[in-house]
Amino acid sequence: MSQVAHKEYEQLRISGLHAFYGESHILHGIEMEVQRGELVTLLGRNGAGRSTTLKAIMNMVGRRTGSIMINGEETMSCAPHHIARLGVGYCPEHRGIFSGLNVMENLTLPPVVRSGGMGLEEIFAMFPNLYERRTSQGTKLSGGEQQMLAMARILRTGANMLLLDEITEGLAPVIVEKLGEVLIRLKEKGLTIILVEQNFHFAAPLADRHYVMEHGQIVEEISAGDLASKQSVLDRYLGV
Amino acid sequence: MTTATTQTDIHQGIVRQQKAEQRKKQILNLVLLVLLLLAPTVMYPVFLMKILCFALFAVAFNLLLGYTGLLSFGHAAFLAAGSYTTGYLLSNFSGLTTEMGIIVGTATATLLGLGFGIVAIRRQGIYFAMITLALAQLVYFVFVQAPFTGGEDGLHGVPRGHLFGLVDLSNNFAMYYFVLAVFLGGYLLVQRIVGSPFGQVLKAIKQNEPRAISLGYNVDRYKLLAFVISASLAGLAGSVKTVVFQLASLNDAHWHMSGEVILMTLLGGTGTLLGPVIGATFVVNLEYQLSQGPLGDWVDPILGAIFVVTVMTFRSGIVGEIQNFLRKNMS
Amino acid sequence: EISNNTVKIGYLADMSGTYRDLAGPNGLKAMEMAIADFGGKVNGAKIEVVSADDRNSPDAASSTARRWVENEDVDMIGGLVASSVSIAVSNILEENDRLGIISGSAASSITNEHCTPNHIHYVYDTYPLANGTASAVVKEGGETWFILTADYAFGHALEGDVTRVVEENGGKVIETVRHPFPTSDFSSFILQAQASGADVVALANAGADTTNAITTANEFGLTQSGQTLAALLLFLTDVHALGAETAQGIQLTTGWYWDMNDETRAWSDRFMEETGVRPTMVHAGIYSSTMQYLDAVKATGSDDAQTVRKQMMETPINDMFAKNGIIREDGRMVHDMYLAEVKTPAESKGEWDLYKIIRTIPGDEAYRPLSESKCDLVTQN
Amino acid sequence: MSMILGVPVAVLSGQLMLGVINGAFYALLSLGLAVIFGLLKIINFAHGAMYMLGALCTVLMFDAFGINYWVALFLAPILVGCFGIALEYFLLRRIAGQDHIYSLLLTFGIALIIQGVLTNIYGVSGLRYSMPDVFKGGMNLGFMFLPYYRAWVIVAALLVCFGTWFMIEKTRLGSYLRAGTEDSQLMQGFGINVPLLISLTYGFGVMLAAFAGVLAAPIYSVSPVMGANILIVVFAVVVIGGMGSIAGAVITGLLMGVVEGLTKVFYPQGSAAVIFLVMVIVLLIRPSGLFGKEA
Amino acid sequence: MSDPFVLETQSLVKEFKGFVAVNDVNLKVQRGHIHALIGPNGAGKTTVFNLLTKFLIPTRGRILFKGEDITAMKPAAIARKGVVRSFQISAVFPHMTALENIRVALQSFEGNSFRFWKSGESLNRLNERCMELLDSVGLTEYANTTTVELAYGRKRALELATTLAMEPELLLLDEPTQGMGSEDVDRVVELVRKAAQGRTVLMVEHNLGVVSKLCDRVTVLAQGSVLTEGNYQQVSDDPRVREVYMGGAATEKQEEAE
Ligand SMILES: Nc1ncnc2c1ncn2[C@@H]1O[C@H](COP(=O)(O)OP(=O)(O)OP(=O)(O)O)[C@@H](O)[C@H]1O
Ligand SMILES: Nc1ncnc2c1ncn2[C@@H]1O[C@H](COP(=O)(O)OP(=O)(O)OP(=O)(O)O)[C@@H](O)[C@H]1O
Ligand SMILES: [Mg+2]
Ligand SMILES: [Mg+2]
Repeated sequence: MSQVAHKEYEQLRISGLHAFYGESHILHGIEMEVQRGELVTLLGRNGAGRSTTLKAIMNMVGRRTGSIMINGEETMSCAPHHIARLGVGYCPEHRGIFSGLNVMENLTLPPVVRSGGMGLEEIFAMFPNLYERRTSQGTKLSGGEQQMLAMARILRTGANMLLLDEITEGLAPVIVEKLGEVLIRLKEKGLTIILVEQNFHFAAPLADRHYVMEHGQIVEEISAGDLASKQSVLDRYLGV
Repeated sequence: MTTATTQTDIHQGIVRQQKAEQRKKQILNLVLLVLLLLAPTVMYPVFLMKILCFALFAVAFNLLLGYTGLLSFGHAAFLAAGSYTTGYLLSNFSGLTTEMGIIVGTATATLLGLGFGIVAIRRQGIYFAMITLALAQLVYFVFVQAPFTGGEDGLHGVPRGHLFGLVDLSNNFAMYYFVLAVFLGGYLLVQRIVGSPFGQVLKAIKQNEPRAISLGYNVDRYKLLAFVISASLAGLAGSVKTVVFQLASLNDAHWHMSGEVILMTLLGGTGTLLGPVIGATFVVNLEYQLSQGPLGDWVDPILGAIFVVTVMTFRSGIVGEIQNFLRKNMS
Repeated sequence: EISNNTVKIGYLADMSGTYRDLAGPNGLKAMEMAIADFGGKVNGAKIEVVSADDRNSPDAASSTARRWVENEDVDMIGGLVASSVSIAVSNILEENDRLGIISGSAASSITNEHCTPNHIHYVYDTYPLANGTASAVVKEGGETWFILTADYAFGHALEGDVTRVVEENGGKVIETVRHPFPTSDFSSFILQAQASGADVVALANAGADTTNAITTANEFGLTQSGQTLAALLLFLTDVHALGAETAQGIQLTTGWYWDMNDETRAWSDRFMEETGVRPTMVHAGIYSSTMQYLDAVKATGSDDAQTVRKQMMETPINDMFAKNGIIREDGRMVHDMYLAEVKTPAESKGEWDLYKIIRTIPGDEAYRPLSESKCDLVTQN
Repeated sequence: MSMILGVPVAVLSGQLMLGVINGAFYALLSLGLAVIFGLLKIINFAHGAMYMLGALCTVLMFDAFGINYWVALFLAPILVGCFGIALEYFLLRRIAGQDHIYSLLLTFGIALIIQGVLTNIYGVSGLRYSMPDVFKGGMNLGFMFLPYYRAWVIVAALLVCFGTWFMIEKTRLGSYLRAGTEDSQLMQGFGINVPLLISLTYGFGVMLAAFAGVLAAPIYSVSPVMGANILIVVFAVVVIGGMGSIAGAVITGLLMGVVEGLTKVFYPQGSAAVIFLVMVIVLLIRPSGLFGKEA
Repeated sequence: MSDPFVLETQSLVKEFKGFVAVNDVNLKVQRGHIHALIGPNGAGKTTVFNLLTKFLIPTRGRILFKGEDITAMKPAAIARKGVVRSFQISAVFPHMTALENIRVALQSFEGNSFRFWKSGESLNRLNERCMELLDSVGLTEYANTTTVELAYGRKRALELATTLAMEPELLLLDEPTQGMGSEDVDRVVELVRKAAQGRTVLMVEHNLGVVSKLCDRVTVLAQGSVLTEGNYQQVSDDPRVREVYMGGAATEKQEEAE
């Protein structure tokens, strides 16, 4: 666990981030910091702007202002493919499985950006469904299988910062459990993970910190330790 | 209690808004009508008639593209079917009154539309466009080969004849008001269709076809009916055009014509009632103006440049962009 | 009594499509040259020119023509290439009693079943094309014929005329094949022609179709294997495009050639200065017919269609285009035609030095005699 | 001699051969179109114009600089391809993600401009280009005389077609292309320079058309309008093959060449329409074309 | 009424090019029940739904609705019979207002939708019923909002309202709570409960909380076949179900539900 020593290294710093889709102003000055090896979640209600935050990090929104530093490097003027090359892996909200490609091609599609990604065997061991269906057209998979595929292909690339958007959506509870274990393992390997989740029961035990978003702003930051004491605040924001 | 009152309030609000919109529409229609009635006193009536014929054609086409989401690439076939049928009848049966010729021409196009529709309607998207194109090419081939169409030369000297056996249409003014009446009939029909229960279903199909199916609509039938109505109006435009110009030619059946009506509609604005009319006016005018002037041999590149500019800068078409502008600056 | 004190001439032709090069923008130049040479005014009245692209469509042409005569007081329309355009426009001219002078069209039906008292067909038509070339080729021993026809009215007319001439001269048409218009690949048809074993392979088509067919015939060694290629309608611009290398030896009939005599050379030098190319027979015809028209207006002091047409019919045409040309009552301008052969590269001394004139075909031998005419204007008399 | 439907077998075999040769042109052209449609969802109505540019370029380069056929075979497609890339960069890119109809309209407009401008410069009669000397003459196959050049056309076209198919369906670059067209934003998020990829793809599709143009230069009349009519037929070929299917475009191209060739023997007038008849029938039986996905 | 089972499948099979997605499924849904179909990913749940609503054609087997064989019927015809589904991905008409969305659904019963000559005002009769339905899903104030502008959860609610407008006898819901925040989940649970009054519901759901709260009967599908069937308690006690599907979650959820 050599990475533990570097844990204080700052992986991501966002300050004063605003994002727009055409005319609509979606993010209003996001401030956040993530250290290397940390797992943080973005919580909030539907439409709070969590997915948009991830997309803004990837430079996939219409327009953005402010500052996003990845590994100490300013990325506001970077094209998305440069950002990915910095070691950022993004698993999008609606899976983004390619129908023109079969499962295997989908899986091996994202270029490896760093060494140390998972091997195919490891991935197939985790998601046996994918192995079984490896020659099917990507979008012929069931909803849950597509979700697995979307997650799996990111793990292959060796990215060391993962942006994961609703990865448990539509997955059977056993798989969700398994995913939880995977995330813990990744964290142990020193990967930085930003998790957008509706399933708070899934996220809570994994995360080091939680950011709560509302109306395009971060309204609360809760560390894992404070979770119990701040439960009522959280309930208010999330309507649990 | 409270919910009940807000419910009716909102409902009434909606109805009020509908009424207001309707009034706006009526005022617009009235202004247009007056302009159209006066137009031949300042402009050359035959030219105006040409515009009206193409406008009707484009309006018919837009019923499909703009309101049903079907891109037909074979509408020239219907224009030509109306055009040749009417031309042939009026040239060869001197007893026939003009309106009979037009009615039969329109009916022919309607039948052809039914045939096309039955074959094409089950195909989606680009395949639909291509199958209509293919069918139209076959119709073109028939028109080239058939003895009654005059091949390349077309049908010439079709008599304008007498409307109801009474009104002499060789007078350009009489002809104009007849064409205007036909155009308005077609235009108002489409306006009515779009707002009708049927129009609502078309709109639904356009936006989300699987959902419409799951709501119990037999979408193929709806699309087919829309297609047939559109073909029929296109045929009407062709029939009237033949009477106006006393000529039916292969031009009407060529795929360029199918392309042209797409351009007119897009240029004016799809999915708006007035758009195709404006688009047709613009294109017909432009072609005429360009072919006249010193730029005679530059018509194609200039038309091309206009398409490029349209697509690059005002994609919603002239009317669409104006609507967007108003929406943005009114609210 | 010149209307509006202006003689207004419309030039209507294909400016951008298939027939652009044989008339097109340069035809307008020829017309303007004529007006300038005439002095720009006739009996004190202005001469004005308007022009438009007919886009090869009877539709576009007739709406332009209609507007010109009904709304803009155009007195005469010249140019007119595609036969369908000419027929459509002449109908409108007849209805409004204006005059049309057709220089580019080939169909002989224009002064036959489609004749009107309101137009003149000036330069050539399918009848002499067939007559000149076909009879010459049969006489040289081409007995059996394979005709490759463009599948539209013009091609059919030409095919009909050729068949008649071949049979009259003792030859035999053993096969005719109609190809779609336009066609870009002729290999299949050339192969059929080779398989037919005919002595002569005749091309009853025009423009790019003809040049494509000739190129392909060349490639497949049609002439090497002993068959003769006869192109029935070939313009100077087409031969120029093919080049002497490919086109050498082809016989064709033309109404005029720029390098016939000093007069033609002088005019075509001026034309070349204006346009950069040598004139086709259509260009020369447009110049000549515009001159003739203006002369007639001057002589009669009127721009009334019938008056002018009558005057033109009464005046024989003697200029660089034609000698003793006569406009008949059916509107046909009858003048001498020429049987030409494309020079070999060795003979050709420049890129436009392409024809040698083999024979002059006297006008009344070349054109359809009035006795065979189906024109109402003739039969009524 | 044995006959089939009144046509000697020898003639028929000759016609079949020619059908394949013409089919090779269709294959090349529809391949480019299929690449552009399948991968970029652009309905490239400028394809005919690009084919023409390839041929015209060959002729002009020879006239101006004496550049020979072999050099032109590489140079012309590259030049036209670069032109295509410029078009993509300055125009097409800006309407990415919009309805098909806009790309159709835009490319149609571009084609009109290119053809119109060149027509005003070079006329329509066609420019002269002589066959390279190596290809002069031909061989006697017994049933027909096959010019060497036509034999070369088949070989060249098939090689290029196969290479393209292989690249797109079987290589990693090909999978990037296929994926990039579905969701280019996401692909970019994976670290792939999608805009560049798209430009290159469009350029490549255009190159294929230009390559066909170079092949056509010695045998067809080269003029600014030579591509205008072939376009719609090539579209039909792509649709029959199944839009977006690369192999489908090639096979159907060859097939349609043969079908058209045979029609030229039995019913020549119909040879321009036959492909559309085939298209209607095929789409009735197989809604997404012969080789289209999602039957 | 005679038959207690509204929907019945007999040996239903669906193969995709050699891959058997649904294998000999015999499903019986009792009138008035909320019946859940659960199972691991790729078990064939969505495929069963697609077969029931004819978006896919069964390879073998029969589907009976109220004793009538509907295997060969077209999708639209089945919807008219009263079998209506909502989609896994939200399905609305994006450029219509919420009210219009519902009106289109109501209209399909009127049988005059082909009348293209009728004025649009003739539709206003339906507005009242539309407002009732909108109110029932809490969307009253959004009646005149274009649907694209609605938040995801509201779109789902609207979709459900549209589905209810069809007066279905049998309502098919494919993951109605997917992608929703817990607040919305609760709202949907209430909604489904309300909607289920007087009709039968068959739903696919991965949220065990929802299943345990709502469902009268649960069928577990695995690898295309029925693994087991029973009420939530029975099913979640089955060790096989725990192994292939629920994992440790079952106990958690149960505790919560209680
Ligand atoms: N492409 C877009 N164009 C315009 N507005 C958008 C777009 N995508 C999202 N929005 C709007 O931005 C806001 C934030 O959306 P975002 O997807 O970030 O929410 P979220 O917190 O991820 O919620 P969800 O649970 O719905 O995914 C919402 O109001 C949404 O309507
Ligand atoms: N059109 C198709 N072609 C080929 N295979 C398919 C097709 N549709 C589904 N499948 C396969 O059938 C199996 C069942 O899929 P289905 O969508 O029914 O699963 P599901 O139970 O709904 O799963 P989930 O909970 O993940 O949505 C999957 O393995 C899937 O890959
Ligand atoms: Mg989100
Ligand atoms: Mg599913």
